[in-house]
Amino acid sequence: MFEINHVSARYNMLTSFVNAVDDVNFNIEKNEIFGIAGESGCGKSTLLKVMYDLVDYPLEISSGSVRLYNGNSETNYIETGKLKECWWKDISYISQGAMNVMNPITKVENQFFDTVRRGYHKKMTKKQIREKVAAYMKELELSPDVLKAYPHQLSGGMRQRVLIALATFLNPRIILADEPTTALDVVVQKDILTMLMSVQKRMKNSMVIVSHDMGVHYQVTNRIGIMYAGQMIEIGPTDEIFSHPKHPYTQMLISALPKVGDNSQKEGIPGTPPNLKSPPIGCRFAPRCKYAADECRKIRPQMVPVGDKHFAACLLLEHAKGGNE
Amino acid sequence: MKKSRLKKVMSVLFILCMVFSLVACGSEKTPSDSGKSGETSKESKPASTDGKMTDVGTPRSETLIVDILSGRIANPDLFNPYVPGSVPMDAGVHQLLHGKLWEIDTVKGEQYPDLAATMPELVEGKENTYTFKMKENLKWSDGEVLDAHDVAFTFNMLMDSQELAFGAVVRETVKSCQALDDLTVEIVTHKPEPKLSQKFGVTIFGNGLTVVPEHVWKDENPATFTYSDPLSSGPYTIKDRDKQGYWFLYEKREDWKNTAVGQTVGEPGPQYVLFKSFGTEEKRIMAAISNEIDILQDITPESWEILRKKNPESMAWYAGFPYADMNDPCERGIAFNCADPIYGNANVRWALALATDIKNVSLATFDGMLRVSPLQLPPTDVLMDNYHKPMVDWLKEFELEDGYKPFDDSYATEIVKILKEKGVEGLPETEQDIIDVFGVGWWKYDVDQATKILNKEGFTKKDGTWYKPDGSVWEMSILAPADFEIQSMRLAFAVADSWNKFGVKVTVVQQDAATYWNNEATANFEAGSFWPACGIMPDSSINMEHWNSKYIVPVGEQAPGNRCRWGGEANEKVTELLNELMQLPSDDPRVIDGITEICKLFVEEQPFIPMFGTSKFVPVTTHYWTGFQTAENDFEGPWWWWSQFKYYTPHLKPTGN
Amino acid sequence: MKNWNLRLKLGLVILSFFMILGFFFPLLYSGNVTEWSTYPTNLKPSMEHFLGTNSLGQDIFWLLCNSIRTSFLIGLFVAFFSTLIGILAGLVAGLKGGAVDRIVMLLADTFIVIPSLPILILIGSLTKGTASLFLIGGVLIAFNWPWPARQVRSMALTLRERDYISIARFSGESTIRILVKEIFPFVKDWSIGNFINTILVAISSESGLAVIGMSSNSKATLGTMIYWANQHQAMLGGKWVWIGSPVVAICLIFIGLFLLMTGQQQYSALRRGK
Amino acid sequence: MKFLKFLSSRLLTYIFVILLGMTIVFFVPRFMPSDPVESMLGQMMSKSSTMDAAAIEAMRKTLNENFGLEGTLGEQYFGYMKRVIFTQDFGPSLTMYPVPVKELIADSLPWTVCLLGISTVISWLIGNGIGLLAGIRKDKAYSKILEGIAICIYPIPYYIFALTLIMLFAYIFPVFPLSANFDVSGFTWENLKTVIWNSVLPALSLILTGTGWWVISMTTLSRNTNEEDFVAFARMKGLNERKVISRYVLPNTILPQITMLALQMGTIFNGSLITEILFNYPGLGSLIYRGILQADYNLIMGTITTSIFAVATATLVIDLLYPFIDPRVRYN
Repeated sequence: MFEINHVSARYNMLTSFVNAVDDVNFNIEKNEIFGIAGESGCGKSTLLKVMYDLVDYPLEISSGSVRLYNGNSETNYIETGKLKECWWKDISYISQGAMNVMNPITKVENQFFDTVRRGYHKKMTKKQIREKVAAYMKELELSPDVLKAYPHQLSGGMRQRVLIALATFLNPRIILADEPTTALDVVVQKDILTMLMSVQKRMKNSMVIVSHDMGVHYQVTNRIGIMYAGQMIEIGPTDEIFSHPKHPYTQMLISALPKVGDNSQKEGIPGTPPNLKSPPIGCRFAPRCKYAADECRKIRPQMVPVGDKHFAACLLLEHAKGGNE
Repeated sequence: MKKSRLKKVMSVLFILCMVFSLVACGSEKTPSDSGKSGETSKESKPASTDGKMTDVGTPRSETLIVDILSGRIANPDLFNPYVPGSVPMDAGVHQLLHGKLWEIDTVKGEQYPDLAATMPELVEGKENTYTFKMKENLKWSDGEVLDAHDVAFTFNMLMDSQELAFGAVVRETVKSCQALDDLTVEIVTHKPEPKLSQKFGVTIFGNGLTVVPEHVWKDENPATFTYSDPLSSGPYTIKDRDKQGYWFLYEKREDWKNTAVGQTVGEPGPQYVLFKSFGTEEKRIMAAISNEIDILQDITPESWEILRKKNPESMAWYAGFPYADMNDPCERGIAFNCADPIYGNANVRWALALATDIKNVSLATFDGMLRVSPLQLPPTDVLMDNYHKPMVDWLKEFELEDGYKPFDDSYATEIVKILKEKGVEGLPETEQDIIDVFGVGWWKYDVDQATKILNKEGFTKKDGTWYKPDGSVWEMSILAPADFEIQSMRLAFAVADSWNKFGVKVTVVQQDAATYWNNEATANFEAGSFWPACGIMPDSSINMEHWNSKYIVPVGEQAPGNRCRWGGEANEKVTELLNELMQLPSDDPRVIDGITEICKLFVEEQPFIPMFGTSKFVPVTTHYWTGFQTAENDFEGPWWWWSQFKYYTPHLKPTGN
Repeated sequence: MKNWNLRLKLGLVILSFFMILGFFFPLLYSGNVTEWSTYPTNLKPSMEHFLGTNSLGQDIFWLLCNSIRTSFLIGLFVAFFSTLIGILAGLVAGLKGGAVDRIVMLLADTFIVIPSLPILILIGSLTKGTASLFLIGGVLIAFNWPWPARQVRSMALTLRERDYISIARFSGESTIRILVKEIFPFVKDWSIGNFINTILVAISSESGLAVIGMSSNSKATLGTMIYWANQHQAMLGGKWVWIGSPVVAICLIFIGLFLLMTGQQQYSALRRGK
Repeated sequence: MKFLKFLSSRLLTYIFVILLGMTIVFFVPRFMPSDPVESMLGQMMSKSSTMDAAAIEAMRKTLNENFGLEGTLGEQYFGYMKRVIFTQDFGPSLTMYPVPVKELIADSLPWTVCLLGISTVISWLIGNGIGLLAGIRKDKAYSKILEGIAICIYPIPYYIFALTLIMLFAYIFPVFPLSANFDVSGFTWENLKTVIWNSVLPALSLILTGTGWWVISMTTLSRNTNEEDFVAFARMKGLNERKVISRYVLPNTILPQITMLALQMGTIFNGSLITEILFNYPGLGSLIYRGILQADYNLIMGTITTSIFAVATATLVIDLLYPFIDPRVRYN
């Protein structure tokens, strides 16, 4: 329903290119919450920008495209370049750090007004809109007088909530959330996440959540894609990934998580991600991988099915499969 | 399309505020001119250069346009000549409106009666009593008779009023004044006043005494009366004025025959005379080039160069080099504060005089268009004949203490040589002409002699820098006018330049009028580019009177005179001579000898180093008017800002353009 | 260096050109540039007089170089101190608030409300027309710091409402650290703009004074150069080099500074990956 | 409550500022190495030296009495403060005795306010327009050109710039009058036209040179705002560019500019000295200048105090209004 086919994107630094997203390819189903995980700088936010078609200098798409299908038809879709027109109506975006994303000098409700006017409600009077918005706020258990406040008068969490309300108000088919919970304390995080989930449940639309925090993914998402150095290295149902991580990198991520009743010292991930200006030829994780063999440094691994709806890109896994046959 | 919208918004705003501006300007105007409304409201239109009409609505061909020296006039309705802040005399007021009792003929260097018919004469037998007659059938511009009674009234009014500043001047001299009959005025003074006509008549520029009409003033309080519609005792009367004080329009009196000028010279030429301030020098020049102005006041030689090249119809005093008129009654030079231990020493002053490269100073100041003067009197034609030329032989023989003969009569010929090399044309040829134009000569430029003198006085020179006897570096500041009296200002810089090269650390300190005069008065200076050396008649004792030792006051106090604080033996001699001279009538033969003696004393002491006569570039453009005085047609000097201007007007004839 | 943008490069070229003119060339000339009648007057540009000579017999080129130096110094001196004082005062006032704020703003306001030109002219006649350039500079600083102060203060006022500032404040960071780390980035660009503008204000105020003969006319500054040229009717007389060179110099210096400023902004914007 | 507290303290500052300013203005001129009487006498003597010296002494006395320059500095100071504060009377001008300074100011004020007020507003509008364009459309050619022009005109020394205008439009191509004529005997459409016609050049010179700074500051401001998150987010909401600029960029950038404009509006009460000298414009600037040149204490104090009062009021108004314009600022 939302298709990301073989997208590569890079930052143009005049003299050099940073390949932030490299040949990423996956789908997002209707009515699911898809998580994108990975260390910071692995290109997940960039990928999200590409998905939202928010591509302007110095970012540029070098190949591939993104398609948003209407209903189930195979032919009727909106593609990269056109997505802008259906922003907020079909696809909306909850951005990172809600601090400064609202116009500091106008009341919250005004921020709704231009949004609404954007939507199908051009003819609506201010009064009608105000009522509609107020009603919607109630649904989300937000007090309507938030609307009368100025952004700087709201707490961070409240702003994030308002933002979610803003992004979901027109009931888009897909919502992209970029680190929705960073810079919020744990309690507030929890509320935000529940809010996201409930909204999604009601609207039955799809949602993409980018976060470096595996905990978030564990609580919210149905499926996860793990990114490393601009590449998608493993995709699968959330519990699958958490229970049987296949890719060595994923395994490290998971094992780095605290588990209940286990106080053993956690091994962090040794080494640092490669420089994306000149990434290694072979498997990009090879330099940090304890299983890495010589060929890992030569051949680039492909995505292979490693279980039900579960794929990973690692030569070792490819061989494992070969072995099985 | 977005940007175009933005642009639209901007342009709309722009237009809006343009409209607003019109409205605003309109509404703003009304208060500014409420109250006083002009005598005749005329349709004023943008100044047109087609020459048909002036921007005050008079036919250009009948209007003589004169530059106002004082610039914008603050209070164009205050015509009471006796209160401060009244319309300055040189805005056409004393040129055209106010007759004086006695005027000056600068060519002959004599006074002649203006409103008066005779010079004041001592009444036989009665001491300190003088009488003079008034001209017959003079009239005020309102038709009333102007006679001895108005004069007597004016004098008495001044003496009775405590507020009027000029009243003090009169009380100083006059004990009583009365009209013996309609035409005879009698003045009784405190002490003998052989030079009465010089105190209350014009010698230079004008005179504080303005005869006012008794029938208008008798019921007014002279200290507060504005006299905003002044009556005229001259050939013109005021027709209109600018509320902002930029111009005054005068019109010829129908009854000009009832004025002194009309009776003695004839009918004034121009129907209208417009005195107007054009602003900065650039603008005055532009105006003159485009014939928007007929008579210019002081401009710089550079400006004259431009005007001469760009407007063939413009002319100055001489047709050729040096163009400028050099008969100005005040000469320029460097004055010293004689109360200062260093500059109180005559030998130091002499050393500085000898360290002055006079030729270069002349070139740097006014491109060599200057006439030198070694004497305390300006080198005007009249005074040159009476003093400078006769004294040349004495000057040649004059010796300093050590027998050194400082005089050098080669300046004129030398400067002519230099100017020739610079490609200047039309220079005088014969020795006589050369001296007439450039002066009898000045002091040698002799650095060695200067050094000798200074060493003798305990000064020392180490690697190019002079040190005072106390061992400190010799630093010196010369006061100079800031942007007025350009010649004095430049002279200061040029002299400073010369003395710097000699090794004295000289800085020029430019000051606006107030500060400048105040520092002179309180002797708060070391040297200054002042001009305490004026004279116009062979008997210039009155001009020298201010050197009288009685005026010396301690430094810091306002000195009524002798602002150089020049005292000592020589000054005592000068004072004696002055006291004698003050008691002699001007035509007494002893006067010339006495003043010659004074000049010698000044040469010995140099409290003020005289350098050049003042060169005035006061050009005219002849597109609309002719008959202006020049070196060839010198019925008078070009003193457009003097009260005698009214006597020029009959000579001016329209060109018909 | 290699990924500098055009503005940056151009600005630097222009400025360094004038820096060389102003600070290197004067060393090559031994004589006293302001001395009169050193050379024949009004010479056309030639090999020994690159820009010819003026009516005072000074060599215009050397005079110009020295003038550029002095004016540069005045400009930098004034701009640096007034901007520095202004920013600090403004930030402190805006963030600390209370009494500090009141006192600082009282001073600032007093200086803002007193018209500067008349006072400068007063000083001019007070110091008898030989106002040392240092003094003039001082006065200019006194009159120029309040503007950035007010501006920065109002910025600081809005800034301090932003969460992370208050967070930083509650987390007990020292004001100085907050100033430098959190807030300065926000006022940086504006400050650079102000700095550059103040350089110009200083240079042109000085020449403004000079034009009405209130600066120290015996010193060589771009202002006094214009003053003397004006005194000798250079404009009407078509002595364009004399009057023109200082004017062009002022303009180019400013344009150079301006390009530098905007270029730097673009550069840093690119760095931030915006 | 908070507001009242703020108001009172702010008013206190306001009054204090004015008093402080007035005090400075009272004392500085008195340190001038000259006094009006002397300058007046000096000018008389510079014209003719025939005046008998003793008489001059007498004259000086009379003048000093008339001008009320006796008494210690202290007495003069408190007298002056009392007069100004309670009767708003600056006394008579000394060089234009006995015209009251008040009257002189009243005559010049409308001219100055009219000319400077209008040209300031115009240049503010144009400048910010161009600045905004240059800020948000930094890659477009026209914005670069507009900005470029402003940048090139701005640094030209005003005197030279104005003079060039005069030479161009009043001398080489005599479109406008060389010597402006602002005579207005009665308010008629004719006179109004004359006045406006004569005001074009001065206004033009002021506008052209004034625009530059607005362009520069606005460019910087709008560029920064344009890079703020909330603007980016507004774009992400898919708002069209015009909305983004009119609703997000402009309101946020214009605030500091409004502050500046208000202050500028205050400063126009100094008049504009060089403009007025160059264009024979009858305003406050030349009045102040005259006052200083002739050491006319009352005039200096009158004019400068007026402008101090104006600017102080302007700043007060800003501070009171700012919280209304910018919700982030609270009264405190």
